[in-house]
Amino acid sequence: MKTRHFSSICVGCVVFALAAALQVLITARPLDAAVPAVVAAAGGLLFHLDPLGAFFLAVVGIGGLPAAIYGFSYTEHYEGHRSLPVFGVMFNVFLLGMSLVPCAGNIFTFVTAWELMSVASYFLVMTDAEDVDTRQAGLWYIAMTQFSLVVLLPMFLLLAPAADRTSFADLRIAAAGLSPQLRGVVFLLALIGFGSKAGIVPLHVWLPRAHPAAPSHVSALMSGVMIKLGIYGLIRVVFDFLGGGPAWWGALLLTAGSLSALLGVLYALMEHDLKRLLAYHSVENIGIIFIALGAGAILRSYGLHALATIGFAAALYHTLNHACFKGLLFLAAGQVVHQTQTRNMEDMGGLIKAMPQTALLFLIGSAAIVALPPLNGFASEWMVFQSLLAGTSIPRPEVAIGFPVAVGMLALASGLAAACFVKAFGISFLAMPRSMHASEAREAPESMRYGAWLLADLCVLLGVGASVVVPALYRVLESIDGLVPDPRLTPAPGLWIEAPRALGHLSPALIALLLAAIGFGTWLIVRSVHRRPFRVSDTWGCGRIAQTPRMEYTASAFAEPLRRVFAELYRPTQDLTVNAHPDSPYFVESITFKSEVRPWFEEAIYDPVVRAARRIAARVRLLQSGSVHRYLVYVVVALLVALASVWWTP
Amino acid sequence: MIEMLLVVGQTLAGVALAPGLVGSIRWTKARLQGRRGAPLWQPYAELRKLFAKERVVSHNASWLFHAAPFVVFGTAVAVLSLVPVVFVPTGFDSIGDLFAVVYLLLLGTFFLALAGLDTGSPFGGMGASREMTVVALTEPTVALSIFALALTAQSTNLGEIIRQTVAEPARALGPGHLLAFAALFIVTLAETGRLPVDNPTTHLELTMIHEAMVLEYSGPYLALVEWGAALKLLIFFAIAANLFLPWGVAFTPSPVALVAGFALFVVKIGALGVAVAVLETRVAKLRLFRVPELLSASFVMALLAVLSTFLVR
Amino acid sequence: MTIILLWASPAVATALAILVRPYRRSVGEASVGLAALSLLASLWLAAQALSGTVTPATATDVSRVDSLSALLAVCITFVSLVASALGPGLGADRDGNPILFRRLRLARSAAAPELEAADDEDDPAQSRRFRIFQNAFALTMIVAVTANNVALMWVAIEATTIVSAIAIPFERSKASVEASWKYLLICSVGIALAFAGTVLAYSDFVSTAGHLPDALNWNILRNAAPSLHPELMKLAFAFIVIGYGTKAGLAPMHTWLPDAHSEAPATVSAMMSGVLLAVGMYAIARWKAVVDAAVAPAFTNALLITIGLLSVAIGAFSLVIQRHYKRMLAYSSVEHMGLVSIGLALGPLGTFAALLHLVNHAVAKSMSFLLAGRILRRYDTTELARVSGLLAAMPWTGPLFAAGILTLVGLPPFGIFISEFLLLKAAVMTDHVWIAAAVLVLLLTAFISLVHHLNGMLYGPVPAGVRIGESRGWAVMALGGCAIVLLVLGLLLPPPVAALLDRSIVELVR
Amino acid sequence: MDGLFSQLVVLGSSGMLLTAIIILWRRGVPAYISAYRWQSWLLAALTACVGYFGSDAGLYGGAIALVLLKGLGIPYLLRSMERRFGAQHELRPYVNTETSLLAAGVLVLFAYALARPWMAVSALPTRAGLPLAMGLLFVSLFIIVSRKKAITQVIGFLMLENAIALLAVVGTYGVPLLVEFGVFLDALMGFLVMQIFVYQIHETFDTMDVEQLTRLKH
Repeated sequence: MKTRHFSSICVGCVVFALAAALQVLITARPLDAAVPAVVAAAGGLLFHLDPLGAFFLAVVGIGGLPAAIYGFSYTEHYEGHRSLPVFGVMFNVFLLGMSLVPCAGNIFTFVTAWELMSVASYFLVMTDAEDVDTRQAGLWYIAMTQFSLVVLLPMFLLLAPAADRTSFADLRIAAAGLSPQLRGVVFLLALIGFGSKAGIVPLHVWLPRAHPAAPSHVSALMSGVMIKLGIYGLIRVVFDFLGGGPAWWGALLLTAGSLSALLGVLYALMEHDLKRLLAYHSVENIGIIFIALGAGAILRSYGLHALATIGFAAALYHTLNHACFKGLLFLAAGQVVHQTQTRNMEDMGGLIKAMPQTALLFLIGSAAIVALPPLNGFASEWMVFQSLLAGTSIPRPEVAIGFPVAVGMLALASGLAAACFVKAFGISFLAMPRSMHASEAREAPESMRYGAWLLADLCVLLGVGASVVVPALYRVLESIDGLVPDPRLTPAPGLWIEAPRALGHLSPALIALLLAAIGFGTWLIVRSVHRRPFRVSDTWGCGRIAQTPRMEYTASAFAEPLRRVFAELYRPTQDLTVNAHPDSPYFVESITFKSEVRPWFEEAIYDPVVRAARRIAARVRLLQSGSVHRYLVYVVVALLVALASVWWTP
Repeated sequence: MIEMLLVVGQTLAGVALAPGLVGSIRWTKARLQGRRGAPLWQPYAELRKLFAKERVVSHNASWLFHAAPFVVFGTAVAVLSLVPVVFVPTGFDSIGDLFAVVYLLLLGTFFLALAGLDTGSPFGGMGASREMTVVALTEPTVALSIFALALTAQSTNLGEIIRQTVAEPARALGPGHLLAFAALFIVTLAETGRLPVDNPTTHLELTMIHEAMVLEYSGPYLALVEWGAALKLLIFFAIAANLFLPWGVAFTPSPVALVAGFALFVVKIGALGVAVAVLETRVAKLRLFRVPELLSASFVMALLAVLSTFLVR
Repeated sequence: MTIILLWASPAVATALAILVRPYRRSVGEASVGLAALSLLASLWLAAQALSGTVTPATATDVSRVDSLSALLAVCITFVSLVASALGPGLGADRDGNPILFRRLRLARSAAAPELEAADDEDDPAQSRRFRIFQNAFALTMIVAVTANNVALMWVAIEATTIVSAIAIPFERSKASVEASWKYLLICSVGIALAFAGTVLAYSDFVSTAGHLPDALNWNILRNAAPSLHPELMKLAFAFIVIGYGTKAGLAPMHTWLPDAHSEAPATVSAMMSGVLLAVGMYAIARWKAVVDAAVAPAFTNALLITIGLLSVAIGAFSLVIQRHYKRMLAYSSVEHMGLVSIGLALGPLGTFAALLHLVNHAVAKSMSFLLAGRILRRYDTTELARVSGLLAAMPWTGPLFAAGILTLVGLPPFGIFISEFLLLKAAVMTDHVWIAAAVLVLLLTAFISLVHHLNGMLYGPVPAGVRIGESRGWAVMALGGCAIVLLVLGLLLPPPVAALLDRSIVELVR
Repeated sequence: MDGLFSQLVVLGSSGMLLTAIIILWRRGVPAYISAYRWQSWLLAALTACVGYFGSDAGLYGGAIALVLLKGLGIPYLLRSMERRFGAQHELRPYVNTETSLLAAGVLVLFAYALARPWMAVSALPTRAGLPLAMGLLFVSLFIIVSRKKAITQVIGFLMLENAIALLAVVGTYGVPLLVEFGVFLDALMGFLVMQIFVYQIHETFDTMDVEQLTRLKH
């Protein structure tokens, strides 16, 4: 099986998935399919693709196609490598799993597709398992995935009315009859289960470990698309089945979202590893999506349906946008890592000269993720801000005060994101190369860039064409009775995107036009006024002679002011070792300074659980002490207890 | 169609006015410090000189170094066209609101910081790092002051806010407005690199933030960047002036209203310029790691502004 | 008629192994053929059970094969066929591929002179002993499952203990002797208690219905059960659950299991862990059906759920800090048997899940143990710390072992995922939600520990002195066959299997 | 007539229980072997007696088999095994004599409490022997658990099998013939295998103390 076959098969199925999704989105009629014979006892395989599922299937397609194209050249590089066939099979199984999740029609199909996706991605993360921390990352990843399944299973089973009626339609009917406490429990289980897959703060620990360990186009898929299925699950259960709930649901989503947005970007700032930085940003963007969902949920719980729809529309729109620009960033980062054989930004630099197209791609991705105007990030973040502004019209002030705090945290997060991506792009692409690999880097092969260009164009189109895309999203929302927007508000596709009750309107297309016109005009004027060519000389260095790469600003230097500002959160560890010359302490041979920022809350939450399990295990091990007498005592005691139980059981 | 022309005219007038504003602030500071000071039109002379001079570019620089000045200047002019300086267009919906203004300015700063890093000089890197830290810390204050304004005017579009404040002045003069104005004023000082945060006149490597990024620029590029910075100053003054004291802005395209509006606008901007000049002569530059305290103070003020508008409503 | 064939083939194989004094390879091949014959017979019986004719109809006959017995008979014969095919004494080459099938394959390509030289001949005496006791083991288990008479089933189960106890010390070492002594002692005590329970029930029957000649037959006991005395039947069930629970490896009587399975040769521990535990659970399931007719099921369910939860807990937490991969597989058996015991107590859907779990576990665990045997032969250590780079060293055994472990932790597309899903569904439907929650947490613990150990074994550098590379011989294909069976059970759950399970439920849960 | 029969049965089973108590009291393997022999003989007599009163010919055969197998065969093998391993003095058991006797008493009381429903139900005249049989069962379990030497554990196990045979005889006038034959076969096979293992333990561990067998842990 040559690599081309693997990749061409998977490109084929991704295109097929996209076609199915678009067909449902356009006609708004759900597609149904059933294979009852397979495992009839568990309700057989049932597929039901409604517009919400189709939207997420489209996101899978949009994220999957470029990654599959990128896969062509990646696999050539791995040609003949032992783990290639496993990689090829698992990549296709991963895509299959992700495509089936939005189509699933009953519990069993959903859970099987969910697990297939997780198992396949575990093996993909473990492809180059030579170094230890990939194995460690793989273990973290599959443990958290299994944790999410262990939480999701009881949730689904609590929702299911009877043993044989487990289709989503039954769940929807049964959910109406549940008692408020049970609905609360189901909501919490859904939040924890889908939140751990989406990467919400306390449950995000696997994300910055697993994504960088996987090959780049796999991390693009995982970061861009897989975590979105967590969002899909949450919307499906909380808003479709349970049809929204009391205000504290939304408040919980809002708090979790703002915390994730802020902590995600704060820890991204401190990263030197390019792919870990992007992974932490996924946590931030998932936080933004949760903020939008939370705002929508709170507004719905107070009956302000018109205002709530912009929250849900913003969430869906940001999901789509994040899939595009995060996929683009990971593919571009993949090309950089592929060329420089390192993920550490300190050893990169000056790549814009050697890899101009990759640099431009990364720049477009960074501009989009930082929500700079003409691109798609700005449109969806504007809608998220509007959904938070809409919160001001909530009658209860003590709830409404949460919205400005969320606005503050979101704005701080987007400001820090700007700083983070100036660092990411500036340090790795600009100035002079700081390592031998960086200086010898060549432009990535052709097919690697096709996929990335596809996503870059999409970012621009979605940004400029926001006023056309948003009305389509409203149509997707109509398919869920929990989210039906009120008819008056759905704007026809035009040049403007509206916030409800004319709180604000914006025309991304016209802004882009304005910028282009002014920029081009200025360029024309300057060219006419000043026609002399520019002279090239050394960078100004207060009169010293040579400018060496060691004098450049590095990633840790760039982030040092912010590390000092947020020192209480980071609690950086510093150890400084100075070894002086043996003869006299005043002559220093070498100084080594090592400072590390380890997220302390990961130790605070996860280590106690692991320690407790090991303590119990140590005690259980003592049971098997080796003496046959003790074993026989166990048997006799068990017998006596069983015989005694005869009396006191009914 | 007339309103389109008026907006373009208004923008061009603003572009022309900006260097003059910087010149007047410098002149006022000089007079306050007992110096004769350069004449008001000095910045225009500098710009004319720079446009004639030759561009010197470092061999490390990439295409981004050449593009950044146009982006900085372009975003500044675009934002100016969104902010109703003299005339508030009623005919067509304005294409951007306060959030668009903030993020367009962020676009300009983003590219300027990258240009600073591009040449590989340590000063550029230091400037970019400090600039991005300051920008990141001012974002929440700007967002919250917009929140306060939007709360009272029930809209984030600038034209709408001005119209609402003029229509019901009583609501506008609440405590929330004052606090929001103070917060926004601090942000203006931080964003445009005025004294307490960054010294605009210094060339001492260790203290400059904005200057460090543009150290490498020369000739027309430097002119564009300086002009962009001046425009940014004008924008912030215009926002502070028009949104918080909007009286005198022309709503109808009649020549009388336009002239009166322009005159009033110049007066308001001049007053703000003098205020800044007075402040700069009295206050010394804050150490970089004391700036976050100033910015968090402005954030708290903005939060109180929002709270008070809530309670009043 | 087919029952006689089913019983005869392992009996003949045992006799053949005993009589042929100097052990010859033909005896090994004959026993493999006979094992295949018994598999065919059990499949034929299953087909008959499906078509509704329980043979023979008369209640007085010694053996009675209804769908439950047929199901277990198929499992037993399948596992013993695979075990005997991969057992010693067949002239296996370095990679454990028996010579017979290699000669067939190589007959087509005659250019393989190095065939004869490669055989490291197994020690004939050991092979003979293995063949005797392996076939006897299969015979006793088949008799136990198809016996109609309760006491005859007890005799057969007691015989399995004795026969397998001798098969454990294949190579005489301190550890294997100790393991077999503990196994024999604890299981004999357990079985004796089970007999006490049987006698209790029988005496209750005698005192109500008098001395019927074949009173100890299942269907007669079941029919007479409502008229028996509840107090006495509860007492009898207590003895039986503890007695047969020891054989099924349920905690706290599981202590013999890790020692016996880690010391026994791979093929024996595959049969023990795969199907011997299942026979123990079969006996408990049968007796539960009888006692439920006499007493309200709440008593038996409470007992089974308590013991089940205890087994899952002890099994799961023993996996967390585990240093030997064979003991790891043994403790996972304890955990799975705990799940089956809980399943039996959760009504019809639970019983369906429990029986499906038994079938899946039998195939998955026997495959894993056989693969562990191949790994032990290659790495010559059972320590997890010293086994790494398995995927590199053994390109065929590695992935199959990974598939085995991933089956055992309950990941799709393999079978155990479905049985665990149905078990949890049954738990929630019969509103035992807390039990479902506890089981899920324990399964998560076991999952993380097992995958952690598997992670360490599969990846990493190949230790020095370990031969790399593996020929795709017949043995790998047999184990591949087991993996495919698991996949089929996992993805499709073929209708005949489901129908067989449904009929067994009718037998068990009135 | 039934009075005499039930008294005989009670006498027989209490005798068997006494032999078990002797093992707890005495030290030294020969004493254990003789106790076991007496117990087997009593069991055989009891079976014959039940055969006579219950007019069931099969039980006579059973009694004869008991005498041959458990009365003579196994004690002979036990003695040869004991002679072979020399007069190793019985090590101090886990539980000293006083407490083990006390424990035996408690276990018999528990057996009585347990057997109460059984006695109420069983219509057979021999129902008086039921609690004693249960008592013997628990005491033999206690012997297996508390003794350290392999041989004593084997004897404990054999006594457990006697207890169950007694239970069968007293509870149900003996199980059907086929089952009887199966149980005998298992008893014999079980003992033979245990004998092999005792030799193996002696060979590999060169001690009889099962306490040494603790290599396999965790």
